Amino acid sequence: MYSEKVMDHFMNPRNVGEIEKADGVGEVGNAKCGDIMKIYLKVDDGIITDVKFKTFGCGSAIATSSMATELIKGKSIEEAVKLTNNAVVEALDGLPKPKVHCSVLAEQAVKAALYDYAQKNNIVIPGLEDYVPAKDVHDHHDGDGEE
Amino acid sequence: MYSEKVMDHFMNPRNVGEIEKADGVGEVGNAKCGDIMKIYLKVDDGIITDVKFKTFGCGSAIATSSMATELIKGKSIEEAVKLTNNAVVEALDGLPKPKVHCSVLAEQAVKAALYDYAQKNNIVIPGLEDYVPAKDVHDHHDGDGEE
Amino acid sequence: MKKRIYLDYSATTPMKKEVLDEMMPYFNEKFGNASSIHSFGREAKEALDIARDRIAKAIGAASSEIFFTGGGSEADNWAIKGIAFANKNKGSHIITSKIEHHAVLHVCEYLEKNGFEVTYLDVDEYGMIDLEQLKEAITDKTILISIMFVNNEIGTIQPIKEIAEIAKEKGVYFHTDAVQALGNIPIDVKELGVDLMNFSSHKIYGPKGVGAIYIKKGVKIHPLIHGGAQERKRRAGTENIPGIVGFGKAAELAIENLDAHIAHIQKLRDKLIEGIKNNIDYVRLNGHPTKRHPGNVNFCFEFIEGESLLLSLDMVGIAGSSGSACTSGSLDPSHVLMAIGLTHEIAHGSLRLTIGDFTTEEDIDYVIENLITIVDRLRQMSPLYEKVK
Amino acid sequence: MKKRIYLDYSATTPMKKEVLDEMMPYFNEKFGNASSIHSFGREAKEALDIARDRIAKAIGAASSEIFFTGGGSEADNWAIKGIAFANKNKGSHIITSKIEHHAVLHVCEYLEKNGFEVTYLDVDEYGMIDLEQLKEAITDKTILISIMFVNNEIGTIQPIKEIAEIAKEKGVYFHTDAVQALGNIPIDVKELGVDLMNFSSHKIYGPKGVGAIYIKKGVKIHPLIHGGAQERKRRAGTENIPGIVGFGKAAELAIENLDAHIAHIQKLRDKLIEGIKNNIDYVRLNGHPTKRHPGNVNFCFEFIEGESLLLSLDMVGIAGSSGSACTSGSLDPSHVLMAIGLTHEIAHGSLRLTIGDFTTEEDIDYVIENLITIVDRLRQMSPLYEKVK
Ligand SMILES: Cc1ncc(COP(=O)(O)O)c(C=O)c1O
Ligand SMILES: Cc1ncc(COP(=O)(O)O)c(C=O)c1O
Repeated sequence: MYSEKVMDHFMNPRNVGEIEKADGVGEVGNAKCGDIMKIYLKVDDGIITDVKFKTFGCGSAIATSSMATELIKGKSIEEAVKLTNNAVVEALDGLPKPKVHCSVLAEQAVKAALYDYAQKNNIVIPGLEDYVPAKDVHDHHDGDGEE
Repeated sequence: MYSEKVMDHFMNPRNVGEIEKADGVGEVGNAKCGDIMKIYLKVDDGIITDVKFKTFGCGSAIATSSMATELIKGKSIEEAVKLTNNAVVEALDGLPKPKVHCSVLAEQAVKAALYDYAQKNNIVIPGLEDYVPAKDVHDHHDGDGEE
Repeated sequence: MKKRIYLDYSATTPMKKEVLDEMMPYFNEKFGNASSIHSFGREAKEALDIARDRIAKAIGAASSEIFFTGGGSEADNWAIKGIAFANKNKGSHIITSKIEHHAVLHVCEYLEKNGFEVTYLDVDEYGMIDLEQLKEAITDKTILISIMFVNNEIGTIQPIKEIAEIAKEKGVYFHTDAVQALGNIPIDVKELGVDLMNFSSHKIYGPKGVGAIYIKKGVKIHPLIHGGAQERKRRAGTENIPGIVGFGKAAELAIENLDAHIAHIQKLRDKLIEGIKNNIDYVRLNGHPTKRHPGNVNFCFEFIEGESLLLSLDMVGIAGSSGSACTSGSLDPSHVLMAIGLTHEIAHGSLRLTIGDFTTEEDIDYVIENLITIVDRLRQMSPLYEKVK
Repeated sequence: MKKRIYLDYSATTPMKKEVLDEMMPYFNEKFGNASSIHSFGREAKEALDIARDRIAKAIGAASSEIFFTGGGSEADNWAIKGIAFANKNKGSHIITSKIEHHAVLHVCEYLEKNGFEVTYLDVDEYGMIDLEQLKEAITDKTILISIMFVNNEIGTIQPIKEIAEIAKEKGVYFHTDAVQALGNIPIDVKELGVDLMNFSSHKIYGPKGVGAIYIKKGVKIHPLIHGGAQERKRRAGTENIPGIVGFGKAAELAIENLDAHIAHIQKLRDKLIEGIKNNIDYVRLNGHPTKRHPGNVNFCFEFIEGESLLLSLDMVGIAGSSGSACTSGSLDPSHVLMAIGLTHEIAHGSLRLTIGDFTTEEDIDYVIENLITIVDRLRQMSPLYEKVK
């Protein structure tokens, strides 16, 4: 069902936890749908020096959170904002079709955290000019999964 | 499916054949329905001294013909006319339900042969007073057989 | 070899050795078609008759009231569509419950699109229907009541005899899906007074792809599968003789061992329930505390999601199931958990562990131990948990 | 041991050893439910996928177009009812032939009682339908044509590709029952252009109780068995994994061995046909002389009845079948023999001997020898025979 990479990031997730006094925090999803992702950023000189996450959700929700944090850690804000859900999926060697929404959630969580950082610091991040914080992501579960 | 007795009378039928210049001949059934029985009688002094049959039909048609001829051989006409299909079924240790009609056919064939004998000799056999020769017997195949 | 503990007996069971042994000759020695009159066919027919007798005996029915199917779902479909179509001149109303198996619910939904009206009875927090609500739901157009015997997710056992009495009084047919009941509680169709009852072989250590239905003599029903004259012209198709033979044997074993089986799994069930309750907080036992499948354990673990729980258990060799949306492949968590009044949040964190004949005390210890660690690990990762700490 | 010669391969086949070997692990080791996400479930799912690919490959379909069922009859019922109910807004007319299997005919009769109109095409003396009659029968209300590929009694092969072309031109769905075709003639669904085609495992040395249907992508069809999300929500019920695995293997073997299989059985078939024709008078070969199942031999023996012929053969260890009324359990002889224009008298004396992979030359010699004696014995007893002598 899941690739080895997904299982590795699920069983040994990187960057789990919280950052006290984080520079940016983003939370997306909701408990009703069964997945919430919360990402904490530490930013120094435009560089993401630390990132942590907490996730309530299925295996791929946890794995995509872990991978997303890995992909932006040490990157500049400009690079981080370009993270796409496809990049997360690829880095995980793919996700089952009904689980692709988890990667969308991870992308949204990163953006939400960056947006929070921008708000707090009164700056505009290129690529987030038109960003509207959305807590729910609802394109998931196409319901045609074989089982 | 069939009892051993039935199989024995099917594989080794008694009294198969014809009697030339028989004293009575009866034929019942029709080819369309898949069974025809023809019985030949030799009668001496009111006693059935010889009996033969020819049958076109299924295993139980052949077995019931054989058994019916055995049951009337050596009997008086009065006894023979009392042969019932149940007696044939019993003597064969039973028949599957959809095959019971074969025993009815055998009883009819005996009666038809006795009737023919009576007609030829211008006598009335007790029990056959109201007999009307019928070539077809159509109560068969209840069609609810399990298979 | 890695430890593997199977606790998903309500999903399916391994076949017992005795069952496989009984089936073996029918694959390529006594392989005839039971409709054939030659010796190969007669061997098959004899085996079929024996299996039918065994099923009949297991539930107190006459052999002529037992019909084999290709599984539990087919039998559910047959019961409901067969009664609906055969009796539509009498009425077009069907009553069922909100916690039926999908093989009942989706048939009812299909019938709704085709001119029938269906009432879905509520259940209480334990998953029990309300007999008063049932009585009130019956109209003079009602032709069928279909209420499952034992729920497959939460294990709740319905008052089948009482439902049968109500149905009988009102002259309505009563079908019960007994797929999870057979082999786990005693069944006597005559004493219960039901009209139709169906079973599935692979839930009782028999082969997959075989089921059966009890249709009381005189019940008016259409076939679902038309064709050859098999099963007394009610269910066409060359009989799956090895499968049927295995099912017959499994049913025989199930009845012979019923008391020991129940005692064994109930003890382990209670041990597991206590172990979870005593060691993990923020949990909730789903289903009825006593009127319950003897091997069913179903808990919600707050703040975590069922699939991640299942995956984590799988990594330590434990096989369970969940009613979370992520495992059901639908938008919502299990309809059963919704029907007993759980919120989506809570229902997503459900775990079903079902115990069977091959489960041991040590298995249960191992599960409790691992569950404690896993639940803690997942909660530590959960943004919901931090809020209650 | 008593000699036993099985010549009823069209009724059912023994399972091949390779098939059973492939199935064995799935009974009680890899016994999981393919819907479960744990390792037991994933093992089952993998096996399911492989089997589906094998069936798809055997007939040139995509795997996503293959759906497993509980047998050939279920698949026939599904195809016809499923298309009928899903397309009734388009029309209510179905075309089939008079020589279909009962799993098609009895469904059509059922639909006739439920608002559909059915045309039953005639066949000629060889059992072939008339393409002109078919064309004329199509109206703007026609939604489905169902014509079998290979007839199970007389072996006649229909012009499937030509029928598919006609159906396509008129925008009508075309279903063909290929239960007797698979493994006996090459099949490529794309080249043939059919919309639905169904199969049965136990006719190709696979296990009983499993079948499959090819449903071309885009075909509008309702499920027959509603419930769980198995088979992409089109056929509910826990998958019969061992059965499906066996069917997949059997299909793979059938395709690998197709040429050798056909050569083998066709040679023996022709030997048997010649042996009967040359040694017994008053006989008639039923079915088409060349467009014929490679293993099918079907004769009428005048003046004798089929059941007594079968029983006599059985006593010397030969297993065959007959279309006589006495063996079909109905009032009339086989509808197929009637449709090719035989009289009742003649049809009662039919014998079908079907040849398979395990049949040998010696078997055929033995059969011819015994048949000569048996036919003679029964004719000597027959009051019909004396008239022609
Ligand atoms: C042509 C044909 N169609 C359908 C079937 C039914 O298949 P099954 O017996 O697997 O239900 C058969 C065999 O019985 C058949 O020969
Ligand atoms: C209560 C209940 N009904 C019906 C079914 C369906 O049975 P099967 O999988 O044999 O089709 C199941 C199991 O899946 C079940 O638990």
